Amino acid sequence: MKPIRFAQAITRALDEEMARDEQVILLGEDIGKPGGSFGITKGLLNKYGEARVYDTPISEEAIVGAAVGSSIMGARPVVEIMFNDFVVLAMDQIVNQAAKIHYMTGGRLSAPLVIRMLCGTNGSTAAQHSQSLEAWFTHVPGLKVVAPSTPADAVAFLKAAIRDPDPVMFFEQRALYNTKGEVPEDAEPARLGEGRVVREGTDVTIATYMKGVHQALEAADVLEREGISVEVWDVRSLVPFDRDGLRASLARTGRLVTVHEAVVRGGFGAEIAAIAAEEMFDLLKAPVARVGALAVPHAYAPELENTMLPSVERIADAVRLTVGARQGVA
Amino acid sequence: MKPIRFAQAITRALDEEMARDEQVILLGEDIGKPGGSFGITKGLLNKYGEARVYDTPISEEAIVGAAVGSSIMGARPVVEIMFNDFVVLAMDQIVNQAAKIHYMTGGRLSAPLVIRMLCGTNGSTAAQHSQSLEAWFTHVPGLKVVAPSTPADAVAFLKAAIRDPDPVMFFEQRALYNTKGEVPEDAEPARLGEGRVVREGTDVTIATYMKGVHQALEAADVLEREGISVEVWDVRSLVPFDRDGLRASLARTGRLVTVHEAVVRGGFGAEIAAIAAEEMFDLLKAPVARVGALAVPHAYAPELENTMLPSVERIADAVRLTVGARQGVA
Amino acid sequence: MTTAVGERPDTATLVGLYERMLLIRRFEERASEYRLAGNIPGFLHPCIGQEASAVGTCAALGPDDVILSTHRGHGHMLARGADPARMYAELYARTEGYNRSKGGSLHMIDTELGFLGANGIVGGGIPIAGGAALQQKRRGQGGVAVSFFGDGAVNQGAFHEVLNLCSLWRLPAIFVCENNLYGEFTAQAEQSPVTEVAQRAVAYAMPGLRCDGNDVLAVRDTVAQAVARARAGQGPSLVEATTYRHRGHYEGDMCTYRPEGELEQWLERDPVITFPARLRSEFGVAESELEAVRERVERRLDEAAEFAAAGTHPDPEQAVEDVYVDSIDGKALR
Amino acid sequence: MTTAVGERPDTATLVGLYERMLLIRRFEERASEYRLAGNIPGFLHPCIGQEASAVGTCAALGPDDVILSTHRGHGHMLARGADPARMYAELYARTEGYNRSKGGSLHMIDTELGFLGANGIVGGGIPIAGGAALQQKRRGQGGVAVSFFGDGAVNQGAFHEVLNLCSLWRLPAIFVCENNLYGEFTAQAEQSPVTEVAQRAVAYAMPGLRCDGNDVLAVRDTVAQAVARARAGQGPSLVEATTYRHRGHYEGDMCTYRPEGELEQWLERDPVITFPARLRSEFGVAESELEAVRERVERRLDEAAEFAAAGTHPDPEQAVEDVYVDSIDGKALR
Ligand SMILES: Cc1ncc(C[n+]2csc(CCOP(=O)(O)OP(=O)(O)O)c2C)c(N)n1
Ligand SMILES: Cc1ncc(C[n+]2csc(CCOP(=O)(O)OP(=O)(O)O)c2C)c(N)n1
Ligand SMILES: [Mg+2]
Ligand SMILES: [Mg+2]
Repeated sequence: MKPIRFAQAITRALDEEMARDEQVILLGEDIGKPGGSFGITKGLLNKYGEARVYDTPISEEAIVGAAVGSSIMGARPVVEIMFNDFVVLAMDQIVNQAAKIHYMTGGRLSAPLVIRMLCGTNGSTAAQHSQSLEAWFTHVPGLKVVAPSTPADAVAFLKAAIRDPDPVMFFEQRALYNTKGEVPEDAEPARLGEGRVVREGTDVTIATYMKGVHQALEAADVLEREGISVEVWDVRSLVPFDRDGLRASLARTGRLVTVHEAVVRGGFGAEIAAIAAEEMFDLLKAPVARVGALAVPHAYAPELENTMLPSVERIADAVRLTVGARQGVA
Repeated sequence: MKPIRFAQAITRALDEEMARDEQVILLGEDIGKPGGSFGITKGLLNKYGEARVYDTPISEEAIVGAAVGSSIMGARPVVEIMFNDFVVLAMDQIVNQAAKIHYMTGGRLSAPLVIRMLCGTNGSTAAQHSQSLEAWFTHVPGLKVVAPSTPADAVAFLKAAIRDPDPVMFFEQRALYNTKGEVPEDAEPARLGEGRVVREGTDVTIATYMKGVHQALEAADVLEREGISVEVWDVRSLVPFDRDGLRASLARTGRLVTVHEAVVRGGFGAEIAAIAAEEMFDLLKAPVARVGALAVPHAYAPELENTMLPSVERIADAVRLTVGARQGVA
Repeated sequence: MTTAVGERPDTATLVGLYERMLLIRRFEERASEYRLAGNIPGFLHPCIGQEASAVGTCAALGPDDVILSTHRGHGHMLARGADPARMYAELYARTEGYNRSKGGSLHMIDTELGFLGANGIVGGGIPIAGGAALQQKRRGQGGVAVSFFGDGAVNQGAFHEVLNLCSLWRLPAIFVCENNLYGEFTAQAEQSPVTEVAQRAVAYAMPGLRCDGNDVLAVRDTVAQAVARARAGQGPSLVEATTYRHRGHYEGDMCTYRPEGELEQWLERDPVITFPARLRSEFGVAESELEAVRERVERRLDEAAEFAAAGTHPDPEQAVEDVYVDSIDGKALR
Repeated sequence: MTTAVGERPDTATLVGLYERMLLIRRFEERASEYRLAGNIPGFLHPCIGQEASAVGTCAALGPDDVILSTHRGHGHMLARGADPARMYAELYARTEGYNRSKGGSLHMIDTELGFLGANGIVGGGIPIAGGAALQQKRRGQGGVAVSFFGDGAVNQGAFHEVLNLCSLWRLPAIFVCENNLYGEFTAQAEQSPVTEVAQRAVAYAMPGLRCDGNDVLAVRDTVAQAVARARAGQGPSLVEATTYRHRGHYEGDMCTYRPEGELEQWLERDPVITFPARLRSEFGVAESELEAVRERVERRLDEAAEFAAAGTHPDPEQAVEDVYVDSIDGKALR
């Protein structure tokens, strides 16, 4: 089994799901012949035809609306929103319509659609092509939110998202597209709501997702040399969230650091920290630490952007502080 | 000084600011002759004329865009978005444009606008007219977020928001419109970023805002009879957030309960809880508790909606649990 | 009761159209009474005066067609054949209601009839209709998707994006603008320089058809043209039905924004008065038959109201149901 | 260099137009080299081939007018008279850049020139232009607001909402659609059934003017008409300038989506070749004068590139500056 790139994993999941269920359709800008801005859908138009792959105008609200309307009538649309920075243009269809239609109709309709979005910076992509907005959607009842960190999870979770009967917001971090990993042929769909211990440790738990997982693993290597044992816990599924997994990890470590590329203020790290402070307080031996982007837009200049982005160093520092803060406990 | 209604306070603040600065203009649906869906702008068109009060088509994105474009050229627009449920249609102008323009331009432009939004349920207003979306905007660097609980604060903070050089998201909870309070004539603007102790206590701090403040005060009365001393801290300004105020209160009480009508998951209560768990952990004697709406859309039926909404009873229970949870500490 | 363009309907059908319109009129009039009596907790946007556009449109549709509606959707739903009893039950917030008491007036649906929902967001149903039309085309059974909206909604970006998309893909969509001259309390002329909504069809290379929205037959024939075109795979049409709401924007609105005499003018063109008159004069329908219709309608609504009043209040536990089809052992509910 | 409609400009002005176009062409060609050389970290959307629409439009504007641009905005900015040195400095991410290295290509501005910004969101600048036009009207000094956008952007809801609003309020806005036949890698005809963008003006009761976007004088005269109308308080216009980008959507795009020979056709209408030819034949400008222009342009860009290369890298501390005008003792920064 030779490793494939994260981006290829997305393509494979789409391909296998389209082959499995002819109600799975794709909608998005330039996703037809061009195969999308990042080549994810290359070849799928040829393979599945124009009744399966819809290359759209630049009309985000209408695109997501097409997904909502077709999904309540039996389609399984997968929308590609080029950058999650553009999803702001489709918020009504996602938040007021897709997320609520099952509830508003007393369970009589549902919108089993998937919104695939690129998120995160690719380096100097500046303020409108670099954001990580996943936290917004965790605040909206009716939506599920997924954020995989490896090619294998990308396949397993995208398949799960497509087969899921509810609307799923699926985040793909740009910086991961070229990372490689092994993916079994015809991989099984994952079960939403399950996190994963990526690396076991005893001193501190880093709860993170997407690129943060890889940065956390790097930090863990550095810290191991300092005698600090880090457990890296991949959230994978933000909604539903794996409380049991977090609890089990904190039971082992007693310390929590959250990491994501999104801005710390109002980010999902706050939710994880709050869950710990609320439901797992007795397990906490030290203050929680949150690592993420500073509350600053993404600058164009690398020097500035690097300052606001979370780094392996900042993660390591946060862990050191947390571990050193034993005495801080009341 | 006879008490005025919260809604009248908003009108007064707009009136006094329009009188003070002719660059203050109003934009919104039906805000002209009709005076807006809730009568807030009644009389202002007559008093200030058509070059100050703009009654718009039903085009939320264009309305906010009109505010962004005029504000970078010197106007001080105040937009009325009827319900914050509709602000989803203007997210690009708010999040990608207004919030970031000062930063993206290296400080050369700025968008000193205010978006006034009604939020919260008014009872059976159902899934698309009842949400409380303030948390989203706290996650966006460049925006300030204000949520007053009294007529006096409504005036002082709206004036501050209008005079503030940055874009401010101003939330007005529907349920507060008919509440009354005294407001000094020509009241001074507040200073953003300052919370307020509304009621002093020693056992637990309830950090809350808008209607939550009033519910917390009711709960405090109930709990006082049980011998529990509750401090009610009104956040007032979500961004900037008054860390010192929270710390000072927790130094007195050692326990924290957050309350808002917004959904708990991903709500601003998570940010407050995270700040406490991160920066004030040593002050915490018990698990943090979060009270808010269940992760459920607003139902039409009162029985169902009341089940998902935070209530005085649920707040009191959360406090009891927190206070009783002393032994929970490691 | 689909009818081809121009085809002359039989009297039974015509009387049926009258009955539907009257049912809507009386449903709305009673609803406002029931609301004043405290039986309806949420707000109501009555379509009184606009019955002909609703009934005329639905008269041109077939069983496979679907409809997306607006905040003023009771008429559309009843015109499609919905059960007033389950509608009142929903307005009364009882579990027998169409949405099991979770939606109310703004979100009512009848999936069996392909009535895919009212909407609380102005313009919010239009993109969904576009998607419904897409799926209709994929099904290939000739079904169309109808999107109702008002004159105010046409200034929303969604209107533009969706009409462009549907025309581009030749989707079987019918965009029916009920132009009642006002959006809330503001006249259409204060919201757009183009008050003839049908003109905007040019911008999407689709037919723009106008008709008297108070003439149920004119509406039916006009929409039938659009439907025929859509079924033939020639794409969407924009239909403008000019009409007027006799009542306020919502129950409680005093309509102070209306010019003197405007309402009176329109009352003279009240479809539930002019159409029966026509049935008598032009189609020779006997007054007794019309009287029978009126009695049927009242009886039906009496029963409907009783059904609603006797309905069960939801169990508070149901509040956390229906958030997700699969909440994964309740995990997603926190 | 405002000129009234049809007025015949003097040779100096004409040569000036050529110089601006050539400056843009060479600025973009060099930018792509500098990017390949690793001096420009972000992406570039070159406007090579579209110089005439940018220069022609700005030639019709006055000092009080403002401009909102797009992701393909270098040409608009240079046409307005921006300093290529500060532009390169911005692309190089140096503090001497227009945005102090915080914006880059997608967000560049020159407030002194009323160039209020490129934009990374397709259609994102249009609503801002509407607001700028509103403030221009409030100022009452005859200033207009120009909104540039592409053929793909016209399918965004924002386009619709803003054109309706500006026409309704008779705001001094000029909507300039540079129709280059493609949005990214997809032909315009696959994005809209209406490929003649100017036709959409009908939907907003405003003039829709079309011109050859590769003819700088035609563009200038057409935009001048719209500007005159706007200054006269008669409201906005929609101008469509048909043109073509010679390069890919962004640097690196291989343009595999283009039909055989399409580019070659357009190269024959390359404005920086056809216009100087016309200057010689029709306006009797000496080749030596044109040669002098070319030398000036190269010299200017040599200096600009040197300026950028010699610029200072931002101090990491500056990352947290400029988030707020008033961050209230840093409080808002967390
Ligand atoms: C996005 C959005 N903006 C504003 C509103 C408030 N609102 C409800 S109905 C309405 C007027 C709609 O006018 P029109 O489309 O003509 O429909 P009508 O009420 O006349 O049937 C408005 C502004 C809303 N529900 N949604
Ligand atoms: C809202 C939004 N959607 C998609 C994109 C990605 N994108 C950037 S440029 C572009 C094509 C724009 O086409 P057009 O408006 O014709 O301008 P052109 O590139 O041809 O100059 C797209 C889709 C974006 N930047 N913003
Ligand atoms: Mg109307
Ligand atoms: Mg283009």
